[in-house]
Amino acid sequence: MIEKAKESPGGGPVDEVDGELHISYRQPYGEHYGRFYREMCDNKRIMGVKCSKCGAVLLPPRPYCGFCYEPADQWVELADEGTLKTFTTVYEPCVGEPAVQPYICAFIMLDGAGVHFPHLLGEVDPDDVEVGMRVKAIWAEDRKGTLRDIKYFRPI
Amino acid sequence: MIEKAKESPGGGPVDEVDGELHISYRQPYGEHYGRFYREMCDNKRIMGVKCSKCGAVLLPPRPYCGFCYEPADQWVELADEGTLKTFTTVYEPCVGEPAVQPYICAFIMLDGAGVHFPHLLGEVDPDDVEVGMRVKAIWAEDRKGTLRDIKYFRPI
Amino acid sequence: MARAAAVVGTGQTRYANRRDDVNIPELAREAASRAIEDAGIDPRDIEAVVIGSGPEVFEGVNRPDLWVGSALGQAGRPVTRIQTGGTSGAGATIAAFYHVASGLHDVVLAVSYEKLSDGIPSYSFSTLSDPFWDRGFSSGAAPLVGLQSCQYLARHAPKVREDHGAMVAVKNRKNAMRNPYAQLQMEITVDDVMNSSPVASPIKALDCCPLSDGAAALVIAEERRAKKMASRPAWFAGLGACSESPYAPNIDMAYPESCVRAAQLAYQMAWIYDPVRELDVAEIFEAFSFQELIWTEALGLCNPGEGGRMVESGVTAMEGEFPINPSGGVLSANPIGASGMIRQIEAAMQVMGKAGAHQLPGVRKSLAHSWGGVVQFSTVTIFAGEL
Amino acid sequence: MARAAAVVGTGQTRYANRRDDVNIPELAREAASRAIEDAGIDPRDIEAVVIGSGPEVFEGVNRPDLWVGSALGQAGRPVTRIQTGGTSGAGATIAAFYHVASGLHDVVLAVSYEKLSDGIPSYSFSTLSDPFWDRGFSSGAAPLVGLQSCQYLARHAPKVREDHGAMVAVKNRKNAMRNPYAQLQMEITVDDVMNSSPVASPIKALDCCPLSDGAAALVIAEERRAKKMASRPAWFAGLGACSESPYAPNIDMAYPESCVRAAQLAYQMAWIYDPVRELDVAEIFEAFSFQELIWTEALGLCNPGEGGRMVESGVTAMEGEFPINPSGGVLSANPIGASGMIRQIEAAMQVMGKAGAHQLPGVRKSLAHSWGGVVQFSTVTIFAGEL
Ligand SMILES: [Zn+2]
Ligand SMILES: [Zn+2]
Repeated sequence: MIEKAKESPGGGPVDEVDGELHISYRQPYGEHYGRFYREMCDNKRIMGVKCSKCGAVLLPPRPYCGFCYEPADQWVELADEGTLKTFTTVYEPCVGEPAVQPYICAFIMLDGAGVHFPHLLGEVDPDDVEVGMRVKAIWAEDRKGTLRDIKYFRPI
Repeated sequence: MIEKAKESPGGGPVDEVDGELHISYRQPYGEHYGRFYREMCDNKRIMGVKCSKCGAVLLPPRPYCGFCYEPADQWVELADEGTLKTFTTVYEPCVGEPAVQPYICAFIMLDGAGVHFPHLLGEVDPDDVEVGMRVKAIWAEDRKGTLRDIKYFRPI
Repeated sequence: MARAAAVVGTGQTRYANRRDDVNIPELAREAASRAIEDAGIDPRDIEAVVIGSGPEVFEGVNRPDLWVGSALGQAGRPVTRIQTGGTSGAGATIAAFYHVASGLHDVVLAVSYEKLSDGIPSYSFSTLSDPFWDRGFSSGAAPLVGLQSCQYLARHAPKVREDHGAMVAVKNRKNAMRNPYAQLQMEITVDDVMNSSPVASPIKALDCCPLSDGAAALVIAEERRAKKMASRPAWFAGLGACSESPYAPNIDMAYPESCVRAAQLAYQMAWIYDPVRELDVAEIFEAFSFQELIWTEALGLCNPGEGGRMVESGVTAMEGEFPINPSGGVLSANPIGASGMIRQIEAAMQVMGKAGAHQLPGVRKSLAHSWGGVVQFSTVTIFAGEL
Repeated sequence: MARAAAVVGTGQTRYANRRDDVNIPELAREAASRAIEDAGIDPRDIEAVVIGSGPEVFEGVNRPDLWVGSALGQAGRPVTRIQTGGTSGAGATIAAFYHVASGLHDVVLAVSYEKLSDGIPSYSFSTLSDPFWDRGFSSGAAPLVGLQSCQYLARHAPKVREDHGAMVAVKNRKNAMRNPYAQLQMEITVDDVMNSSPVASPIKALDCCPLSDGAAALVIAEERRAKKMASRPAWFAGLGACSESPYAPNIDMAYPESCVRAAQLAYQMAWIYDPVRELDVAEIFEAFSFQELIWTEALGLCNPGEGGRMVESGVTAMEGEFPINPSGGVLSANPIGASGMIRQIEAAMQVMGKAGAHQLPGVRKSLAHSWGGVVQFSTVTIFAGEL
């Protein structure tokens, strides 16, 4: 927290203080994220878990089903291709997003999954994208165990 | 937000992710803080406001009484000396606090005020400090319009 | 079953891109004092205070309840704070209603605020929720709702078209011209919207809400006191709140289950069978224009896919059979943590006959809606002019 | 007046300096699942979920309700989040009670957590509340309570002495040895405490609570269901919450008005005239040892200045006439946002006869206390074994 007084521009009653919040965190993955990202990094595999009650295959993998409150403990390998459920072409910069606009955000239903996978589309003109089209993951060469181990999905 | 995957030290299931939060803010003072800090900076004066109902002289100055929900709009100059209400000698570093331990935090009831003033004590050995003693502000030469325009209070 | 309770007074600040003349507690107090004055009570009559606001990272003030409460008559009273993002304001009202309905308190103040200009909202969005999953993808509000809107349009094309969103933006910005608190008051055309700069397809600049500084407040009282305080209180007739898991199978952003269910709960409590006939007006949380169409359908005010027809035919216009967002809605001001309460205030004012230049004639029942999170928190509140 | 409601099941995690085996939702779920199991119900019986946790800056996760809720059966239910610092956990329970007392919900789950090891708590403390006033002075927890403790000792010397604080630390750490969830279980002496390294006078290292990761949960049900679910539910007999303004005239940290008033409200509701006679045990939020003495007085369990005598005479020991903190209290574990709920859980368990190795005989009524903010938020909850 750094504070400094500021001159009031018009000499009026308005003063502002500049503050900063700069904190670092170390957050544990918990039961399943570690395996999920290691499989992506080491084996280019996308793994989900199956709910023991409703049978849905869940992403991100977690030890419980968000719907049933039941354990989800059976690992299932998903295809790295699927169906485009929705997309948006982003023209304005968002912090944490890829730097070069426009880019295409997408929700993809991977074959075998019960929930969508959030990622980017690439190698396609925004005008040619259509909901329902088939897409496939393009893996990065230099993988680090993050969602960016997939560069993007491209139409098949 | 920077994320990087981390090696699991024992090869076990524990993975952690380092994150950072780094955001800047610009917060307006509102009605009274500007004048309060300008008076400290320019005139070495501590100003409070008087509640229109209960008559208490309030710090920090604000346009309402925290107790009565009534306007507090009459400015009152307070003495820069008063009575020590409580203190603590701090031996462990706290972020945002003075860097050199030990230091002495204090609540001081300035003459004429209805609420205490939070600050530091100086020029005194912690063993010699006593609740109820009289203290006086030592002003900084280089004032910037913050509470640090007072270096500390010292026993009279 | 619950003890009867009503809104007896409301207060709002003007909404602006930047309120640099006040700090956060002063902003909140501005709305609170107006609500207390509107209820015609003494501040000492307030028995408890509920504060609602969005993520603390928005303003960089942690435990804002300590600071804000000091401006709201905190001393001697219970104070609590609700934080559920976009539904914070509506959630604060619901929590205040529970205070009264439980029989433990008779008069409760609910206050909500956001001061987005003090921080960097877009950066803040990228620190929400699960740090290991999709923060780096579509974490901003516009891209998220771009995905939602695309899903909706794809499902119902050609019945719903991109210019139906534009019609909402035109309608609500025009309605806002009658609302003295609105931030964006504009006479624009469908072409203006369609030609405005692209943000996150299908969303364009004029499809977006502004970022706002602002606060809202309301006073809730139990039956006997409510009848004394207001000639026509806005009675809580129905309440519904519902969440979905972001990880639930097949979350459907084009017809969100949480909204459908919150509406069902509220209608059930209010004994409403045919909402569009039995209600007279709705205030809906449309942060982006297409959302008004989506929520209209999910709230059961028309069938799925009929949202476009509703706006195109003028049904939802100020003069239409079922006006939606006569205040100008969230498209005209969005102090995020307060916006859900603002919808409730506007819906309550319509029932109380206090909506001023945007008052509709003969409103007996009104609906207020809010959403939060990644489109998976929903609240619905129904007010009635008679018990 | 309010509909009767009771705690019918409780759950806690073990408390630890660092739980790196789970993430935040998994930690919260661990407690929730135990509470649901303890209540002997199906997770689908839960009608609403209330989450309590401290400032978001502690863990760097904004809108944690979205993430945590996904592990708590959020889908299809209303979820809300209470954030009032140290009183968050107790406040979540009170909010859940209101849900049930209002008649709108029959079975509600309240969950609280903190995962302090994910962030830097001391830095977070320096971003609390008013950014223009005293953040740079005494903003840490220990200096603040150092000021409080000094004020208390100065007022009552020589009747209360520094070693009375040490006696609290010895007592509670010893009690903790019977509590399987406690983080610090130690057999120490008064000399150990007095000789431990100075932190913020008069507070020394062994006068301080640890920083903890942990979660707590409880299930609240209305009368008919409560009687089916539990052979001896812990009925809510009294509730009180009160705040003071940090800017109120003459705030008195040595006898805080907010605590005095919260207790009065709770006793009034529970028809308690002589608390130390009518209650059998208290769980008090003593983040630092001297606070147990201060709160004991403010809660009316003894006269001002008699706190030292209470601990020295053994009255508040496990075997004493009025045991305080048989669980080991906050001195044995402090996951901040959960600690207030943990006090309620421990007080409820004593009434239910489920406190295990630290169960006291024949508990009919118990009290749970929490504080938050800059010592100006207080809650008091009273449980009874009979309606
Ligand atoms: Zn399932
Ligand atoms: Zn006053």
